[in-house]
Formats: sequence, structure tokens, C-alpha cells
Amino acid sequence: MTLPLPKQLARESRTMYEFLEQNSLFVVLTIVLIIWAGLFFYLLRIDKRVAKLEDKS
Amino acid sequence: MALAVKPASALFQKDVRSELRTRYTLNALLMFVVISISVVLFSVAGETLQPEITIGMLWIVMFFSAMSGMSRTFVAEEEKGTTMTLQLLASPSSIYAGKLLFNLLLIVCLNAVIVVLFLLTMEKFAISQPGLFWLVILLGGFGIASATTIIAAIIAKARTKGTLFPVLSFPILLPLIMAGISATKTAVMGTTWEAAIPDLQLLVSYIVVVITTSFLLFDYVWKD
Amino acid sequence: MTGITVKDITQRFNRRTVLKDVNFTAEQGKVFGITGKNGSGKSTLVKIISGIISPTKGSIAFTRNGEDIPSEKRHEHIGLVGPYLTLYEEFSALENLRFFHSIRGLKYDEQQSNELLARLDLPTDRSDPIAAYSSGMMQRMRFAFALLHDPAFLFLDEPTSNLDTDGKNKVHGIVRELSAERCIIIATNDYEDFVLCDDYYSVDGSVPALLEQPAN
Amino acid sequence: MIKWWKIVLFVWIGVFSALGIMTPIAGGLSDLAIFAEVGDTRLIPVAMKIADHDLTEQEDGTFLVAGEDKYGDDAMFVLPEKPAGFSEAEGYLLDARYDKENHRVVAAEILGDYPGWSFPYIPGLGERAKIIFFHVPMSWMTVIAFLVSMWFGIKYLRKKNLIDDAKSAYAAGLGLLFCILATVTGSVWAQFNWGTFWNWDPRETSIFVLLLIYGAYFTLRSAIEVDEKRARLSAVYSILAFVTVPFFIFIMPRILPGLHPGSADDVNAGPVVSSGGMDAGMRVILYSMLLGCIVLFGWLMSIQMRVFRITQKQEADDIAAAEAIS
Repeated sequence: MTLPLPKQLARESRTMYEFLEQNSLFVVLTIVLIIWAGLFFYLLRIDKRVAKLEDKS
Repeated sequence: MALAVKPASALFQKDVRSELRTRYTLNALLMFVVISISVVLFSVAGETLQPEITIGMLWIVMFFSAMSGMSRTFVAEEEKGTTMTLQLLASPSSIYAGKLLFNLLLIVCLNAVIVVLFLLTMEKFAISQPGLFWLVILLGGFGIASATTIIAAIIAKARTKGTLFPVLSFPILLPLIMAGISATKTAVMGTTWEAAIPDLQLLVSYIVVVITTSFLLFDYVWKD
Repeated sequence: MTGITVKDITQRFNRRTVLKDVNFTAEQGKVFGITGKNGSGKSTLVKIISGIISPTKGSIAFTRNGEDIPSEKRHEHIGLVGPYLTLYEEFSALENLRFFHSIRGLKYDEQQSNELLARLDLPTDRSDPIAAYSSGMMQRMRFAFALLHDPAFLFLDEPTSNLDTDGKNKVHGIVRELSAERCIIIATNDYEDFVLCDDYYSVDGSVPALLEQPAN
Repeated sequence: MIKWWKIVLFVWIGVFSALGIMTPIAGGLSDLAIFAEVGDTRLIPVAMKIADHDLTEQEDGTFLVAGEDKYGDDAMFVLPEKPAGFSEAEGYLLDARYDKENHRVVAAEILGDYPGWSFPYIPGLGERAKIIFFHVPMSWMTVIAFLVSMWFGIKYLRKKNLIDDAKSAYAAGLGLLFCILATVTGSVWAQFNWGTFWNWDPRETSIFVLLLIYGAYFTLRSAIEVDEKRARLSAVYSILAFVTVPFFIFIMPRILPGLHPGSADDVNAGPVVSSGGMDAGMRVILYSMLLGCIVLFGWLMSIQMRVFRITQKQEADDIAAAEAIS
């Protein structure tokens, strides 16, 4: 069995990091994405509660 | 809101006498302090610490001893089943005042023991402004007691009493602890005590604000 | 006039309604009874009246000699006997009484306390903690706790539950003696207590075993 | 049926997010001069307006043109190439640095046409300054949700109506969500701007304390089984937390030195939103986003409350049915 090459992983994340470092606008976009994910997660929770209500009635 | 001095002092005397008779809290607390200080000493293992770190350790020990000591305030009454008896006997504000008095006394003694043990065991721990240092320890203790008294009343009504106490207390106490640590640093390393004035103001206003709010809110916590 | 007016008391507990719109008046000179099956809310009602629980809705007015007593002063005028009241077991009887006296802001008089203990058939010469007392003695200690400050309003919740016939008679004697000048409320399911009452309120509509009256 | 205001809300947040993200950032001569003064040769975006359409070709193949920056300061600009449609163009957005010796703005690249609407260039932030439209409303919402939660807590203590407690709890739940989002977005941004995810800057400490308080609030709620008791004690706790938190949110960050704008050592003085501290356009977008977030908060609250009311009605029916049987 071979483990994933740490070097490769490191390089990959490194380029991603560098990309974000050089293109600041994408940092802002990442942040907007995080906020959307948070709101989506909250929506899912409400959805679950409504589904529970539907099951009952 | 009627606060009578007499009921409060009666409750305070009762608590002191009860504590001296049973010694549940006192013995356990003393051991707690000894144990936590020895853990600090073991981890230091004879090295000389920087004063900042020693101050941090001091406040950690003070915080956690207070956590284990104050939590019993109302839980003890709840366990004995005497809560309703007290509810019948006096107004909520005098109960709060009595318990607050007892906690103030307890924490002042506790902090004095902790600080003396620290001074004895940490040889290189020199204080440049002893007067300010003791004032900060006293105010810090008062602050901890004032905030934790009402939280102790809250947790007495909840299920997981002991573990809940530090969880609820820490966020409320954090402004106090930060100001306290900063003032202690001034007392230990500073050259003038004037540098600690903003911190002292913060400590005093914190105590005033928290005690006033507690008096206003205690009714709702105390009565079912 | 000395008395209590209970108005529209409603108590909800975990969204269940325990008491709904309770209304009654209890006056000095008459013994008022609160009845109902076990778990129907008798004790809750007594606790609400004595101020231990604040009700979800409604109000209670206390009047002494025609004057209203504000809620923060009521604890000075209320005496309560109930199974849920515990005394400080690490203290002796007299120490307990002294604490109750001083927390109410009253002057402690050892002579008076001793007389009260003697009247309730409790030992006056014991200085050991009351933890060692039997349940009957403890019940009598509760009476000492309730009667100590000579309250105008006396609430008795299951007052005879732990007592033998002698004790019961004693309690009944005390109730009769005190009822002339005080407002007494008894919450009970016991027929012998119930016959003392001049008027009653039933929490759930039931009345203690009227059919099982003793032979006499 | 979808109510009109929900569509307005969606469009509102969408439009202002887009405006916030897509508006270019452009500096002027004064921004260039700051870097030139210390010998920093980095390129920054500069908006340039052509003064007269006279183009001079130089020896190295670049073109010299007279113009003014967005603030109206005149300068000579060096363009790397002759752009197509130069004679009609109003101006350009350049990636440029300042040539101190020749007093010229030297562009490395033409990024686009002259932007009619742009944000000012903030040294050290660049495009990252746009975080303000998303991160700051989140942290404000954290505090607003906390206030709302406490408000309904007080209302419960006065009226003893469990609906108020539910409102208080849901407001706190949303507050926790906003708090987590503010913390995460802030720390991601801090990694790229300040080099670490977490610095214990006073404002970071204060949001962390809010997180702890929200955590403690829900721990307390989960530890009490009786509804009325839970409502009462959690209301008391949130009031208690509220009177101590201002020590953090409003006093600590301003008396201690920190990295955030508005800290004690910030020479620009004043918190982020103080007048004069921020570009008018940015302020409009920030406030609009904040307003959008408040409405969104109210909407999510109302959805939760509708679900709660139905649940409560069902439970009441269940209890009534059980009592009817027995």
C-alpha cells in the first residue's frame, strides 16, 4: 500500500494558497462562499424540523 | 428589593458556622489549592519562570479554586433540601446579600492562601508594588465572588451542576480576569502604580455593574 | 380583617396546566381546607400562597387588620409546615430556632424558644444536631419552625402525616386554639384534619373520604 | 404564495454583494506616492483619466500621455502599449507604480477602461478590503441577535409567555450561526492579510467571548428540563452576559492596541463606521448589506416561529387527546 505523497499534497495546497495570496479577490469570494454554506446549513436544519412536523400530521 | 442588613448577616453567620462545623468546603478547597500549586511546581521543576507566566499561573489557580469553592453556595442548600425553608424565611435580596457576603469572605481567604503559597514556593517571584498587588488580588476576588454568586444560584437549579459552573462563569469573568492579569503585571513589573488605573477602574465598575444586576435578577433565579 | 384573597391563580408546568383559575378567600377565625387527590396540585397551591413559587398568572392579597401586606414583607407573617421543608440538620434545635429568628430580623429569646419546644413535646436540653431526630420529632420541629414568630397566617401542608394519634390530637388542639386569631389553611387528604375546616377548596373536585367517616 | 418583499430581499442582497465584489479598487497619485516614498516598487491599481488625446511614443516603445487620477491630480502616465480605440477612450484602470525621478506614473499593464465608480485603494489591503461588506455585517448581526435574544428574555420574565422564550432561543441560535461565520470568515481573511489565523487581537477576543457566551447559553438550556425554569434561567444568564460583554465589545477593543480599525493605536482614529473614516460608496454598500442581513434575520426568525407554533399546537392537541382518553 502506498501512502499519498506528502510532497505532492503539500505542493498542491501550496499552489492553492499562493493562488489565493496573489488573487485577493478570491479570498473575498471564499468568504462569501463560507457565509452561503453557513446559511445553507441553517436552512437544512429548518427543513429537517418541517419534515418532522409533516411526518407527525 | 428591600434589603435588610440583619437577615443577610444572619445568613452569613449561619453559613460561617455551618462551614466551621462540617468543614466540607474548607478542607476540600485547601487540598485543591495545595494540589494545583504542586502541579504548577512540578511542571516548573525548579526553573525560574518569567513573571508573566507566574502571574498567569496565579490567576489560573485562583480561577479554578474559586470555581470549585463557589459552586457549592446554593447547591449545598439544594442538596440539604433547605432551599424552600430559606425562600420562606427571607426576601430574595437578603438571601443574595448573605450568600454574597459569605462568598466574598471565602474568596478573600482563598486568594490570600494561594498568594502566600505562591510567594513562598516561587522564590524569584518579586513584587515591585506590594500595595497595588494586594489591592488587585482583593478586587479580583471580589469580582469573581460577585459574578459567581448568581451563577451558583442558576446552576443549583440545573442538572449538571458542577461541570456547568465554569462553563457559565468563564465568559462572564473574562473581562475581569483580563483586567486583573494586566493590573497584576503592572504591580509585579511596573514602576508606578498609576499605570494600573484604567484596569482598576475597569475592575471596580465591573464589580458594581455585576452586583447591581444580580440584585435585580436574583428574584427570578431564586423563586420557582 | 385578617385574611387572604386568592385571585385567578393559574400555574403551568412544562406546558401542562396544573392549576387553573383558583379563586377563594380565607379569613381569620375560620380554618380553610385545601383538598384533592395526591399529585393534584395541593402542595403547589400552598407553595404559591406562601410565596415559594411565583404563579404563571394571578395574584394573592394578604390583609392584616385591614392593611395590605406587600409581597416583600410577607415572609414575616407566614408560618408554613410542609413535608418539603427541611431544617438545618447539622445544627441543634435551638440553633435552628435562633437562625430562623435572626434571619427574619427578630430578637432571639431563648426562654420563648424553650417554651415552644416544651409545648411541642420536644426536648429542650439537647444540643446535638437534629439529624438524629425521629420523623415524628422532625415533624414537630417543623411546627416549631412555623410557630416561632407567631405568624398571622399559618399554612399546614399534610400536617399530621408523620404523627401518631397523640401527635395528631396535639396538632388539632393547636389548630383549634390558634384559629380564633389567625388565618389557617390546611392542605390535607386526611379526614380527621378535614373535619376541622369551616370551608374548603378542592383542587380537583374530590373531597377526602367523606363516606369513610369513622364510627363516632 | 411568495411575498414581494422576499424577492426584494433576494435582489437587494444579490445586487449589493455583486456591487461589493465587482467594483474595482483604484488608487490615486497620493497612494502611489506613499509607496514611492519608502522605495516600495509594488504595483497598485490606479484610475487614470486622459487629459488630452496626445500620445508620445518613447524610445523604449512605451507611450507617454498626460492625464489626471480619480481625485483630479494631474500627472504624466506611461502606458506599455497603445491601446485600441485610444482616441475615444475616457481613461484606463492601470496596474502602476510611481517613477519618482521622472515624476511619472509607470503602468505595467492596462487592466481595463476608466471605472466610473471605484473604491479607494487601502495600503496593505487591496482587494481584500472588500471583506468589510460580508464580515462586518456578520459580526454586527452577532451582537444584534444577542440583543434581540436578551430583549425577548426580558419580555419572558415580565409576561411569562413561552413564545417569548422560543423567540429568545431562536435569536440566540441565529446569533451563534452569525458568530461562527464572523469568526471563520475573519480568521480566513486574517491568514492572508496578517499571516495567522488567529492573533488574539482585542476584537478577535471579543468575538471569541461572544462565541463562548452563546455556547454557555445553549449548554445551560440543555441542562434544564422544565420549560419555564429553562426560560427563566437562560433569560437571566443572557442579561448577565449582556451587562458584562460591553466591557469587551465596546471598551476593551478601544483601549487596547490591536489590528482592527478603531483600535487604540489606530492613528486613523475612529471605528470602522465612524463618519469620515470610510469611502461614501463603501459605506452605502456596508449599510445596505447590514440592512439586508437584518431583514434576513427577521425572516429566518419568522420561519422558525411558524414551525414552533405548529409544533406547539400539535403538542397541545396530543395532550388534550391523551387527557380525553384517560
